[in-house]
Amino acid sequence: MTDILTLAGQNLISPIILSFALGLLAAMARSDLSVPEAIAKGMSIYLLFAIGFKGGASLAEHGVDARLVFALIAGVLLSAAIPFVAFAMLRVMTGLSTLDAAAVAAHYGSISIVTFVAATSVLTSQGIAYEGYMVAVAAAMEAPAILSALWLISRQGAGRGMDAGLWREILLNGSIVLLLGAFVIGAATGQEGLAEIDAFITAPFKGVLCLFLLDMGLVAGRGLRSARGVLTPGVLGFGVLMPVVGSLMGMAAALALGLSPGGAAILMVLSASASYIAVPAAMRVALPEANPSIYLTLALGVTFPFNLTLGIPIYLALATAVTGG
Amino acid sequence: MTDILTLAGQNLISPIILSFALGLLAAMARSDLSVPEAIAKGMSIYLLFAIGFKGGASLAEHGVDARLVFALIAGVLLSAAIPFVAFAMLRVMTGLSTLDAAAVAAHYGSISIVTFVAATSVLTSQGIAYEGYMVAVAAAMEAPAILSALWLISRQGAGRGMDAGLWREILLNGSIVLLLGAFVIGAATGQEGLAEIDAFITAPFKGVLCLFLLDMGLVAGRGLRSARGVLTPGVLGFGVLMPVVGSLMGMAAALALGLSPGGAAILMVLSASASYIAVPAAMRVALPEANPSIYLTLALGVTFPFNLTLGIPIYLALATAVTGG
Amino acid sequence: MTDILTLAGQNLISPIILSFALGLLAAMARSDLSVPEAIAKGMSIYLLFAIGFKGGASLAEHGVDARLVFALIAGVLLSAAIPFVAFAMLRVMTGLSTLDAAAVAAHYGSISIVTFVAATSVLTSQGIAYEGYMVAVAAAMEAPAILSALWLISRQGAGRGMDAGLWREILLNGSIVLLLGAFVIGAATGQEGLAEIDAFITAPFKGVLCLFLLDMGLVAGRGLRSARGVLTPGVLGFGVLMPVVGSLMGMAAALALGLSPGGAAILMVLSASASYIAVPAAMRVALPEANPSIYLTLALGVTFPFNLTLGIPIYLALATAVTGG
Amino acid sequence: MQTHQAKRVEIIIEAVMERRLTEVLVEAGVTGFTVLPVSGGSGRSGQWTREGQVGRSGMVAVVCLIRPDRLEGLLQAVFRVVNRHIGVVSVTDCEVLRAERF
Amino acid sequence: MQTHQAKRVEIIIEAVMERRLTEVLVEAGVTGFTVLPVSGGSGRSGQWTREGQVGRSGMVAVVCLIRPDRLEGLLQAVFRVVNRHIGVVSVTDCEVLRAERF
Amino acid sequence: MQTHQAKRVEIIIEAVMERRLTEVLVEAGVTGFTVLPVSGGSGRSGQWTREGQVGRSGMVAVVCLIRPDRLEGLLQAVFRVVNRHIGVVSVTDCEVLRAERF
Ligand SMILES: Nc1ncnc2c1ncn2[C@@H]1O[C@H](COP(=O)(O)O)[C@@H](O)[C@H]1O
Ligand SMILES: Nc1ncnc2c1ncn2[C@@H]1O[C@H](COP(=O)(O)O)[C@@H](O)[C@H]1O
Ligand SMILES: Nc1ncnc2c1ncn2[C@@H]1O[C@H](COP(=O)(O)O)[C@@H](O)[C@H]1O
Ligand code: NA
Ligand code: NA
Ligand code: NA
Repeated sequence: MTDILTLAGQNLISPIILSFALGLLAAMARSDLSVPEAIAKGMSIYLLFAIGFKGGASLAEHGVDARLVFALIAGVLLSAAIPFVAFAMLRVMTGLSTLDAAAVAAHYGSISIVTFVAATSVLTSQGIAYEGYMVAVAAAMEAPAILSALWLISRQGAGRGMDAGLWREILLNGSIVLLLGAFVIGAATGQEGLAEIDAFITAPFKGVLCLFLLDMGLVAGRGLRSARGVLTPGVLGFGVLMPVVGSLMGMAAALALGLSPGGAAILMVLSASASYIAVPAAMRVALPEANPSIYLTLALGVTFPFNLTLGIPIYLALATAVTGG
Repeated sequence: MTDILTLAGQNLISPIILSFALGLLAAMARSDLSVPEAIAKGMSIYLLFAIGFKGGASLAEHGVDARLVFALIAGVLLSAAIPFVAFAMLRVMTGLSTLDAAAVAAHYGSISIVTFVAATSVLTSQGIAYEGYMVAVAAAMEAPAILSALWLISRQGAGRGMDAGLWREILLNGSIVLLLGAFVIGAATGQEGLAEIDAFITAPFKGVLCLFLLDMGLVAGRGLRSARGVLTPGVLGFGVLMPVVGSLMGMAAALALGLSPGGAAILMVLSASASYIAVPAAMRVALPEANPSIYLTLALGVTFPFNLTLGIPIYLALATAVTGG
Repeated sequence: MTDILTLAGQNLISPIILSFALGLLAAMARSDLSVPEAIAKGMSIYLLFAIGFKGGASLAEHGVDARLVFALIAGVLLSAAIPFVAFAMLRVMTGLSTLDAAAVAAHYGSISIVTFVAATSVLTSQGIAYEGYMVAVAAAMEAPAILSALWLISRQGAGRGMDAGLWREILLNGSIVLLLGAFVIGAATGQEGLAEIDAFITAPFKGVLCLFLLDMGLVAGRGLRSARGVLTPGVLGFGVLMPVVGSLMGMAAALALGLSPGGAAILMVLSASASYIAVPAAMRVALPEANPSIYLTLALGVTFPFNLTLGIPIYLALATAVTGG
Repeated sequence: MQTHQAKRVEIIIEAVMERRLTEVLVEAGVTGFTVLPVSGGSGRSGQWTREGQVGRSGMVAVVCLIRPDRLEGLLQAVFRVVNRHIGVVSVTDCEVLRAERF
Repeated sequence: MQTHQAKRVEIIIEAVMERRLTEVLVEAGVTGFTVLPVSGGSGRSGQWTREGQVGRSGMVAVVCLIRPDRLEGLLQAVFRVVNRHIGVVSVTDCEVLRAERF
Repeated sequence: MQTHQAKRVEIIIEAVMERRLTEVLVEAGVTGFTVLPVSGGSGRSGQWTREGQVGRSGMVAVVCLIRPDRLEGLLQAVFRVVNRHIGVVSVTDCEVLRAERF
């Protein structure tokens, strides 16, 4: 317990978290500080490429593990299952309509890649290793949750249902393609490839992450400011409780898979995190009647900061405890 | 004297100055070389974040100095006082209207953060230390000059006067918030935080500054090309004389504060420099009738290059001489 | 021969090539992965500045060589001559109209700076030196080909002919100005200047190149997808044969100049490569009736990948063989 | 100069729907359109800005010049896409040069 | 398709005034507007471009579709903001789909 | 509010021709124009997008508000530039505030 608190305390005064807080405060205070859209997208391309490449290179070093396949399957199942739990919790805890509840549920089954990145950077600074293929697991967890949510809705006779175009958009979503593509490149070129571009993808990584989180703080703050109305206590409570529930589901899977402490922490973080890029876009197409300010505010304004500050230390402490790391 | 010349000579063939010159020449020759707006903004975010963070981390290392508070007060007073001097000089030296003169005066009371950054990079390559809190002083000097200028105008019964919105825009201006925010983050995370993101904010710093100055040269060159008409000899003379006068006011303050030679040089540079981001925007809102091409051309096309090339070496030599450094 | 294959094989699994392949595949599969325009332009500014600066610094180190002037003249002549060969080949191999053939020919006389950069990065990883002034030769080869093509057309009584504005646009084209400007800055500040900004222009260089090639793959893939119609077998054959022919012309010039193996390889690469930035823009102004999808698809979708994968190793092997390196 | 009557249709629609909209335009026989970026706005679903956004958020403006007799078909096609989504459609009378292009 | 008469008001104004303008629009009861970026232009105060600019320089275009009876109120509100500033305001007749939105 | 009749001319033209077009506009006595970025489009020469482009590719939209009596001169000047190039020109009737600016 003290450990968690110490870690959470350390975590809280890291440049990464403080950069997020700076953005959040600046937006709340209505400063005109802003990061251009192109720069935000450029940083996200950098982060996805770097994290994917490093995962692949680490896989190349440690060899393909039989658990890779099982981990991928576990990721898909987690992503598909979590929306059902989230949906049930939302129906109990909040007054959201079926449509809004299903849309929110999709976000929690899917993952937030920045939360993943932030977790890996905590692990790295603590010297805790994790399986390189967790990057591929992250990619595998992006989409299944969307299908679960659409199925939940179609059961009610609503929703548009999937067309071929939407399928392609979800599966060939830019961030999935880049993450997996960089992973494959990293795996193919291995440590040699990593040595060539290490100075680009490793040394400045944390600094870029700071500026990216500054931007995310700004976006989250702007969202919170204009969406205060939707944050009823029930909805807020869900935004904090759901990641913990998700992380426990991830922990169960990690134990079943026999992951390392670091890998278990990552799978917990993935399960706990909520998408705010790929899933919102899919929801706008498939469930346009669902209110975007609910799911965006929850995912980016509540759950993301919770995971960043308290969640990651908690999940890491739990993972270390249960895997006996 | 030889020292100044040697330093100025060295300074002139640094990559930073030559990059600015390249941009200036390219724009004058009407090359279509251009830096996208988003990239220019991205680089300025990087520079503000890096310089703020490093200032804060240095403060954390050396401890808070009683002089910090006095330096902040001195900065505010300098920023508020310089516009009066500038206004008087403009009325004597040029035929500018009261309105235009007041608008120009506001720019010279405020500061140019890139001039500040260029000065720190000269100090760093010469191995001269300066007080980390000078970053906070720079932030403190951004706004007061605007008030002085508006007061100068309102005395004449003109001008719009301040509304609450303008107040917030000036004080929560993006560059102030980012500079101070990064300063606080640097101070809070200290050398440990610096170590985490050093490879991002220190190693590539000078290179980014080169590209940023390339862009500033392009913008300045475009401005000079289209605003040749406004640059009467009197206006031009003001653009060169005023920074020297400002730097002397800064020197007096530095002596009173007992700053180190490096700190004194920085305060002189801040006093000598003219804003071309925050103040122009405020002037467009508060004094829309003032002609922007006068103040922009003076600040960016005359005073900035003067400070960059001759000013910084002169101020540094003076500072070293008077502080006995 | 085995050498070429080994080198080609190694080359093929480098992060740089695989990044291009990733972009190509993603665009072909209609993923929505995309790099913002501002980021693509920002990366190209970085690459031009870095390569120009390093060329200049290397010149400063090794001193100006009498061959510099001859190499520049050779570059201009190559660029002016290659379009005639290309035009003749196009008339024989393809059914393109005179106009389209001339427009395509202009692209092959000019150069692709990214192909040049990729070649230098292969040379650097193999530890092969090359003359620093090859950067200036590259700049000298950008424009002459355009004049040859316009002359080819004006002979037929078509085309708009050059106006003063077009002259300036071609000669003061942003990429030429930046490349040459950075070259001069590098030469003026020498190894000292390089040391100041080395961490920015050398360490992350290859990584940035990867992301830039990812973007180029995306653009090339989009182009190929929408321009499948224009790629007749004859046109396709030209896109692969012409670079080889061009490289042989470059080899002859390199032998005459007595360049080092590395320099010879670079001159071959320059001759083999086809412009897809400066020349297309000039063609849109001067020959608007020529079909842009033909020349863009050929230069970016066929010749660029050919050079990147097979061309560079072949040219390098040939250069090493004939110069006895 | 000789000009010809035409209609200028401006569709402001969510960026995620851009591809679907343009596909429908092409199906409806529209010979050309132009997409302009939008940096922010406000409507019944609140105010938004594109600043710092990473995903394909926000809106785009699609401008389409067409012959008057094609308007009805175009609007019906557009309506199918816009119907369930946020966004606005406006039509203005205009004159164009070079009518053969529309 | 059923369309409804409306007005398309296009306000090209300095970027620093955007927030003040949109606040006035909301006060004047406007239900929606869209902001488009502007990359350059020319007028009595000279030519400008946004390239490489760091500050909030340049102009933006604000497009506002409204019911004809709201035009007068809107223009008066806009005029108060634009009056002392550079910028241009134009009004075009148009037809809109889904009139309930305006 | 008092408004004045004017014409809104919108020229969508290749970005490489922007400078030539605006030079011609100035020569034709146009007192102002505004350039808007364009992110993509489609026409007889195919579909295109600006994403990831490095060169000065794509189109821009130039909007020009003028007094009706200047229209003919403007169109003739514009036509000389647009003639051999891809791009479209449309003219709409509009009302402007502050007529002294046009
Ligand atoms: N009356 C209007 N005039 C111009 N743009 C509008 C208008 N109403 C809505 N929009 C645009 O359409 C978007 C969605 O509108 P809404 O569906 O009302 O939320 C807004 O964010 C604006 O960009
Ligand atoms: N007649 C016009 N048509 C279109 N835009 C204009 C016009 N006049 C001015 N503008 C725009 O408004 C800005 C300021 O105009 P001005 O106040 O005349 O300097 C210009 O830079 C243009 O972007
Ligand atoms: N009917 C149209 N409406 C709006 N924009 C058009 C239209 N036709 C062409 N354009 C624009 O002009 C560009 C060139 O058209 P085109 O010359 O037909 O290839 C297209 O890519 C569009 O951006
Ligand atoms: Na999740
Ligand atoms: Na000052
Ligand atoms: Na060539």
